Amino acid sequence: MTQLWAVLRKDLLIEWRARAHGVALVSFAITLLLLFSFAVGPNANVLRAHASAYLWMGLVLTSSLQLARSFQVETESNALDTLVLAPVSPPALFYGKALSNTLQLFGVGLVSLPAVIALYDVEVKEPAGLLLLTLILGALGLAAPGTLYAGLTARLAARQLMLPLLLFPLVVPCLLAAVKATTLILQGDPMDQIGSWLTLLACFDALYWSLCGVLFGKVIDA
Amino acid sequence: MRWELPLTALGLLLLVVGHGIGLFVAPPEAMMGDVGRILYAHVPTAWVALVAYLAAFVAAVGSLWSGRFTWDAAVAATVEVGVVLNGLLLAQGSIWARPTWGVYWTWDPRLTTTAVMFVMFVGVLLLRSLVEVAERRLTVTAVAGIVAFANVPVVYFSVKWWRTLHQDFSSPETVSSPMVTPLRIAAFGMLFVAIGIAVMRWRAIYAAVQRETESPALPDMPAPLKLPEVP
Amino acid sequence: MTPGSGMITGGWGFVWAVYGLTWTVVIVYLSVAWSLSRRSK
Amino acid sequence: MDSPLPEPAAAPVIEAAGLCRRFGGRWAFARVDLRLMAGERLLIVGANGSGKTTLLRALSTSLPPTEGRLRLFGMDPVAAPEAVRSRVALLSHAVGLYEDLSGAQNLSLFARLMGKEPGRVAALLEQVGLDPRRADPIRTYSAGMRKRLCVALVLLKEPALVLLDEPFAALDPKGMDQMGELIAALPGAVVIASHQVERAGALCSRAMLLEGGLPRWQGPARSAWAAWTAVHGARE
Repeated sequence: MTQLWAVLRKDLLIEWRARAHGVALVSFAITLLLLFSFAVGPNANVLRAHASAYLWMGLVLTSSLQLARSFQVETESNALDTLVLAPVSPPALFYGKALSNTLQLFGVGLVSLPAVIALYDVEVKEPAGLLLLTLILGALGLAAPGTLYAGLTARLAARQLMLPLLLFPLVVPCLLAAVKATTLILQGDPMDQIGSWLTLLACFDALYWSLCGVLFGKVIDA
Repeated sequence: MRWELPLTALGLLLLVVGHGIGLFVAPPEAMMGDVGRILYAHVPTAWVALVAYLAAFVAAVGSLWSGRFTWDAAVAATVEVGVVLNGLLLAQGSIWARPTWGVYWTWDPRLTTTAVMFVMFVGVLLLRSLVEVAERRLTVTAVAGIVAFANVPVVYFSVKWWRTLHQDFSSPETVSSPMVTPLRIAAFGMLFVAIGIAVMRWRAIYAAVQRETESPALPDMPAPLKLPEVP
Repeated sequence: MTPGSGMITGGWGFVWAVYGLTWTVVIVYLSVAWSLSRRSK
Repeated sequence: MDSPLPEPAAAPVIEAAGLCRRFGGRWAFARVDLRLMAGERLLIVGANGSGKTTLLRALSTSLPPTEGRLRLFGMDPVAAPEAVRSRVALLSHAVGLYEDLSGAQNLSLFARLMGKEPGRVAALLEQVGLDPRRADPIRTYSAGMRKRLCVALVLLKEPALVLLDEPFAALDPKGMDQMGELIAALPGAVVIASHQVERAGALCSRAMLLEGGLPRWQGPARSAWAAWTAVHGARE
């Protein structure tokens, strides 16, 4: 376990010392939100109706950049071999990195929220806490398969392309549930369905956090 | 002996018989009329595509477990067959949707899952083609195959849930008896053909992997060095 | 799916399209697979 | 019950039989038989591309051998990777540390990862002469300083087997002397791959000459130079 926290701490420390990259990611996400509104046009009703879709599409697209970078740090400096030889147990490396990616994705989501509320003139009908919970569950849903595939494509030449191509179909359920839950939170939830969508999201997270953890060991050894 | 040849021939025969009955003998469907006859081509493709992906999943687990290239070639062959059938399935589905629901694409849970499945397994094949080192390619293909397959039920149920909040489509769940016989014949036909193709592909892929990984003869030991006696 | 007189008459064009497509894919893929497996003897 | 079983003869640190590694159709090294006991020090010499680095990476378990049998401390590295790797340290060409983190941060990170006392980091940095630059990201370190940081990492791990790939490369003469002292002070078994035949030879008891990936000669370290000249001809 201590190895897991050490990996997490290291990742966050590197992100802090190379903050410029984090800022770039956030501005990328905000730019996407702007692009969506230009693409859709200034009609406030339409924008408000699909605000959660824009938020989550922004997050998914940003996640592929963030995840690609999460292993670049290791492969660029050959630190991966040093970690494997330390030895760091593969699950510790995976969950440490996945948690770090989750926190960073959650951070990007959190910063995008005010932009979404402002740009799309949205107000939060259900308690805001639910929104944060959805963001966390969604970030978890992106981070687990994302970290596995980042490890898988780390040494590939075409990883910038392959990571999103492999990841996006995988996160369809996570995207569906997150957008649904967020819409209900923003526009009100008369039939009280948020609970079921968040459960689906949680199940998706549980499946991938366990499956990807098991498979990651093989990916690292190869 | 290449046992897949007779099997494929049998498959083709069954396919001809199944389709023949389905097209000319079986009654038209109550609602869709003759358009319903697409069933005998569409449903077998769907079943066999899923069987191919299931076989790929089993092969991927075997491949990761044993690390042997026979399994790796099996994963590649079955995924490839699955992807081809999956692509065919999508084309059939949209052609069928046109007269039935008046659109080329509907968010019917099965059709949507098929589309997501198609993109995922195409991703597996693409990933495989990008990795040069045979051992790493084995791992990468197997892991991507396992995750892709595990995602299929998840996508299906979440899309089903995502759709049923709107309205449920009439989907040919129950097939009445006079239609079952041609459907079953065609299904076995497609299955045998698919197995035959998969085995042929396996032979070609395994041969290629073997050529790539055949280990050259070990260089023989050089003559031991005799050193002048050091005083 | 129940038998009976179909409401949508015709539609054979779509049927032939699907069967034609299915058989083309099966035959082409089969022959490609066959030739590749023979060449790799 | 007669006397308890005799303490099993300390298993050899390295036991390799017919070890080979291939990349596609080319043998990086082949037919390597080696037996290294605790406390013994082996020098591996050979021209560039003779397979020294690959062999070292295989012995460190970071590269699985294609064929042959390898046991470290009597254990199979494939079956018990973590038990074996916790006692082995590899100093390779690649620094393998985080460029954005400082020397101190890198060492304390690996101290935590390896379950070692982070408190020792300061003393180690001083021992390798990096204390003044301890807080700067290693991106700003020179090649020599990076090598010393790697040595500090090896010392931090207190491994039973140390594999050094060209330890003297990129060091000034003073740095080489310091490196020599550090290596001499290493407690466990040591394997050095180096072109500095005399300097490294003086630190080792045994030597092996690799040529084209094949072990051409094994013998006492003092004859390493003679073996080299026998194969590659003396320098004019």
